[in-house]
Amino acid sequence: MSRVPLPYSQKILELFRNPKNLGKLEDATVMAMAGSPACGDLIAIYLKVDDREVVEKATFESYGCAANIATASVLTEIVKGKRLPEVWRIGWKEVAKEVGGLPSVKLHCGILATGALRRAIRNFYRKRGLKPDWMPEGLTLEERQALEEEKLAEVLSKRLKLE
Amino acid sequence: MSRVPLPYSQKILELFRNPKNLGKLEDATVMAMAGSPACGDLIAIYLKVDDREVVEKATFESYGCAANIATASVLTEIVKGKRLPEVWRIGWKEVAKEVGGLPSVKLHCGILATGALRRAIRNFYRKRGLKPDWMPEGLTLEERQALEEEKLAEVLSKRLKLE
Amino acid sequence: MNVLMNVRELIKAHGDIEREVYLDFENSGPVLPEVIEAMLPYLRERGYGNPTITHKPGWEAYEAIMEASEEIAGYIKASSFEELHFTHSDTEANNIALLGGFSANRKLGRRVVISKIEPLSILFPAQMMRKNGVEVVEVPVNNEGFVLENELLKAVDDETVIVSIGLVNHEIGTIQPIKELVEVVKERNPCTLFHTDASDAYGRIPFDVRELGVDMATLCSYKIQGPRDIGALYVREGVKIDRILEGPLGTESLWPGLENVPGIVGFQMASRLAFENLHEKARRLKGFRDMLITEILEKIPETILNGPRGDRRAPDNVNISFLRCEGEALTIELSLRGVYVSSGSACTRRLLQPSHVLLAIGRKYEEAHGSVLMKLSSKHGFEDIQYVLKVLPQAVGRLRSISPF
Amino acid sequence: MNVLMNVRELIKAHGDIEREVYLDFENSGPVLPEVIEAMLPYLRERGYGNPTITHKPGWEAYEAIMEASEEIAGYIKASSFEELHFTHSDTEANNIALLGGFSANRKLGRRVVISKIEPLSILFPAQMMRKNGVEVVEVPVNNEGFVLENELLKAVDDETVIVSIGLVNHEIGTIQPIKELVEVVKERNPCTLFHTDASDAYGRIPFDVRELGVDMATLCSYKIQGPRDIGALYVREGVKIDRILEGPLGTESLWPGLENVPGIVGFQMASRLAFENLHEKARRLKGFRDMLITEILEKIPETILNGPRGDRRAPDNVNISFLRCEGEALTIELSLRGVYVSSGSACTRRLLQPSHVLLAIGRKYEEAHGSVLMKLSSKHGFEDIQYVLKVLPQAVGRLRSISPF
Ligand SMILES: Cc1ncc(COP(=O)(O)O)c(C=O)c1O
Ligand SMILES: Cc1ncc(COP(=O)(O)O)c(C=O)c1O
Repeated sequence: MSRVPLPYSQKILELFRNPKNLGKLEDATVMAMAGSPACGDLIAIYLKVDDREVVEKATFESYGCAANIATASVLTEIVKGKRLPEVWRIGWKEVAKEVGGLPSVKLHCGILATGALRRAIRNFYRKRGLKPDWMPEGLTLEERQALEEEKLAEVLSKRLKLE
Repeated sequence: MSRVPLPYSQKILELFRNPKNLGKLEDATVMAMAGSPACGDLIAIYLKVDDREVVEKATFESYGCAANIATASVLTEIVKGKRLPEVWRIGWKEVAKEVGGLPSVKLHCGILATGALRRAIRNFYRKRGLKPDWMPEGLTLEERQALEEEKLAEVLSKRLKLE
Repeated sequence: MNVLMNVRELIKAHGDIEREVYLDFENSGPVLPEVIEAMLPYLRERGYGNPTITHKPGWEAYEAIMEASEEIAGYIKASSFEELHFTHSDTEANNIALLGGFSANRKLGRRVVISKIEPLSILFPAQMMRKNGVEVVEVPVNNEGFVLENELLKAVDDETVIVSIGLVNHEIGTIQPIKELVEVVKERNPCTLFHTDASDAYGRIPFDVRELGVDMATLCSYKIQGPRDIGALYVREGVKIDRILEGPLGTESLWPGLENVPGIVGFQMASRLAFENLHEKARRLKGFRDMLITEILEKIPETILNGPRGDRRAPDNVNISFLRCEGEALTIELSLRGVYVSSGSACTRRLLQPSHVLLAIGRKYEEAHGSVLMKLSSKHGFEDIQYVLKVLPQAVGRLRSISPF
Repeated sequence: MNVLMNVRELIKAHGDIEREVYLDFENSGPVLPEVIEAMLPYLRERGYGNPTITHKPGWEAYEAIMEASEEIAGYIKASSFEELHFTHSDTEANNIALLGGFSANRKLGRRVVISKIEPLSILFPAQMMRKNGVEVVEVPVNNEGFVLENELLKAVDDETVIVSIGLVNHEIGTIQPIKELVEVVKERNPCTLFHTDASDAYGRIPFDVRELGVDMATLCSYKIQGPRDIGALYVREGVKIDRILEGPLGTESLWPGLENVPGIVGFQMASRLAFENLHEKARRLKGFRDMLITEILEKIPETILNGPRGDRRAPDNVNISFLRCEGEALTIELSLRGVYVSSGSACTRRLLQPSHVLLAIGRKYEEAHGSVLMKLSSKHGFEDIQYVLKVLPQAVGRLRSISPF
């Protein structure tokens, strides 16, 4: 008997209207996307990382709902000045808390932003041919969630075409 | 898909408020009842019949709903001055028409009054040991209906006691 | 249309009436002015959106629904607003409790137990279930309408999915000791769900769903002079219920479709008014109730009170059988004098049988046919009661003077 | 309650808005002042009785219901008021038509045929029936939403009990040639019942149930700015339908319980207003509709019209996909500017999938996610349209500027 939508918090609306760190980052060290237009949610995360693996700057672009935009905005704030191993440990729960709670049907938006961030970090190390020992081999919950969503949209799209 | 109650006609309400020929007829030649308290409808018809078998006067008493009272009132009006063979022929349809139509759930009330009337006529001839050829042996629709209603109430009452 | 002409003439025939006293709150009633005031903004300009849509008029609707849930949940001491589900009516809430409750929990068994004096919105769905193979047991009551506990105990078995017994009987006002009955049932079978139709209790006597221990409870708006077409079903957290209809889901998950926000807001206000000084109003109602009962039984011969007396009777309920008086005729006779009541007669009910409640407490058919139900509102005053007491003997007297027995 | 605080903040965040233009008549809307006026006496002092009880307030209720039945039956050219049955909503009417219609006629077979673009109040009950063993066939439509007649012909077999196809599609405004479709169906199987959800047609385009040849038709009140929680099901004389719920019967036999008299009276008045100068109002609406469509498609790049153009489209319906714009974000963006619309995006619908209607006419997922539905009312003026055209490019522009693609 799930009640349908818990409405957005004030903070989500505020960040939806005035997101921070918006736009492409021209001098980004690395970027990653999660979601797809077919999902209705697509997020791009850009990171500028310095030599000591500290995030100097993070920005994002989003095609998605207010929750998607707000969580991305919060995430790009949180990571600034942090070292990548620390950034990696930011989970979707923390992000959700930071925006004042997410309606349950919107949790996946919070997860998507975190998924994109982790992908960016993986890209960073992969480009450098590194495999830090604190980074798990297998995909984390957040990355799997992003992947599942992308796959679902693909499957649904294909099924549509077949009919 | 039966629609429930058609409301009473103006005429029924008028006759319910001011019924004609109400009360016991002290010098009645014959009387009869139909229905029962258990049915929620009981009607008594009194007839004063002269030597030529003409109804000089008819009155009624009723324990029942407005339709019951109104049809009895109309019936006692119609029969006045008519000879019994003619009175016998008055069917429930005629009575129903005379009161401006009866809601379908109330048809049995019109039938009950006519049933009581026919019973009174039968009583009249039975008392005199007569069997007029125009009078059917078997019970007419109206009389059967009255009987059925009485039986039903009896059966239901008994069932109630058994439980 | 013939029907329309008839009904217009019937209304006209009432002419100018000295006083009007409406006593049929069992079957509906006017909406209180404060309730209409509360509803108007939501009809006109506020919260007119669909609460599931993300725009201002939708959020306003959402706000209104949540506020009402929270307030109403509070009056019955529910643990959370999430336990309260609005429905279109008490009839619908009762149907959902039985049909949806059974369907979601059918693996618990195949039996449903109700009392013999439940309203038709319980009795008829139960009979429909019986046709579909569910075992339905109707537990008898004593001559005051109290459920026989030993019979209840016999009726509940390992296969009993739901028991439904009303908190206050709608016709004879019996206040059932639900807490005890719940204990009897749960001791016999802890899995059995207990539903109570609290339509006639809500806003008239205080109750606490957690203290009673019920799993589901039906609430009604129109019986406390709120708008029609709104009711609620309390469902204890964790209890599963299936929907009966399907369609787009709103914020309410038991019933698909657009929420009736003005109705919900009206229900909320009617509840607030009902629970204001509840005890004081109940005391006053009981005074009028007992005045009516005592005077009628004293002044009009051949009368019988139906249902219990005193604190075990709902404060607003007067139900008396007038022998040698057919109930429908009496309602009309009284209507023409401005007093509006209903009756358990077969004729008013448009069923072939008189009130099953009165038969269940041992009334004979002729006693049931002559019954009159009056439900008081806290808006009634001393003059209203006096007027009823003046008019009733006239009406009864007229009809008895016509009767052949 | 956290939820309540959130929603209050959301409402407050709107601040003072230059102008408010409500365009979400698909999902609800404010009740017209004349309708509220008509309802008020029935809330306050008239017809507050139960129409099945024999007293004045009951007879007044009865009169009101009969008058409304007669008037509304007239607007759709039903043969008699007895063919019109009030329900609590269009959702309920659709459920009764499918579930109750199937159950009463199950000896005719085991198949139900609907189109791929029916509303959820048809689609979901049909899916529920499928789970219960009924064969449900969904007939495809072309890229304007017109049902493919050859596919319909293939779908209907000797075992088909009901076909349900909407007269005007709720999302993309396609006016289905129902008369032709009825002929196709009845020629194939004369016993098959044809139901049409006319919720989006009633009061917007004229239709005649006898000319269409349908057996059942759903009407809706809130979509013509009447009260919520009232709808109607037209059922041609002779067609049998089972009730889904049980309880005390009122004057209406499809649904038990107390009739919502104020709601019925409001629905009657809303219908009267809608049918007054229907043609003239439709012409004006089409003007605004086409102005919106033309200007949006011209001025905003990467936009697609959903549904047909011209006379085959409902006069009040504008549905456009904005690529690179997610629909829920757009409804909020527009709400903050005082323009209230809905979207077929998965996010607004709170389902995992975007609008099944848009997918059925061949829109890609990303096109469906970016769709916006606007439904005009005859109360809208030129300034409203201009305001929408001013605000929409700003909102779309802002969101596109955020998008990564
Ligand atoms: C006196 C009385 N009691 C009860 C009812 C209805 O009872 P139930 O709730 O069992 O339908 C009516 C309805 O007509 C009535 O008039
Ligand atoms: C744009 C749009 N279309 C349609 C619907 C509902 O469609 P249905 O009638 O299929 O439930 C909604 C509801 O949220 C909507 O926002």
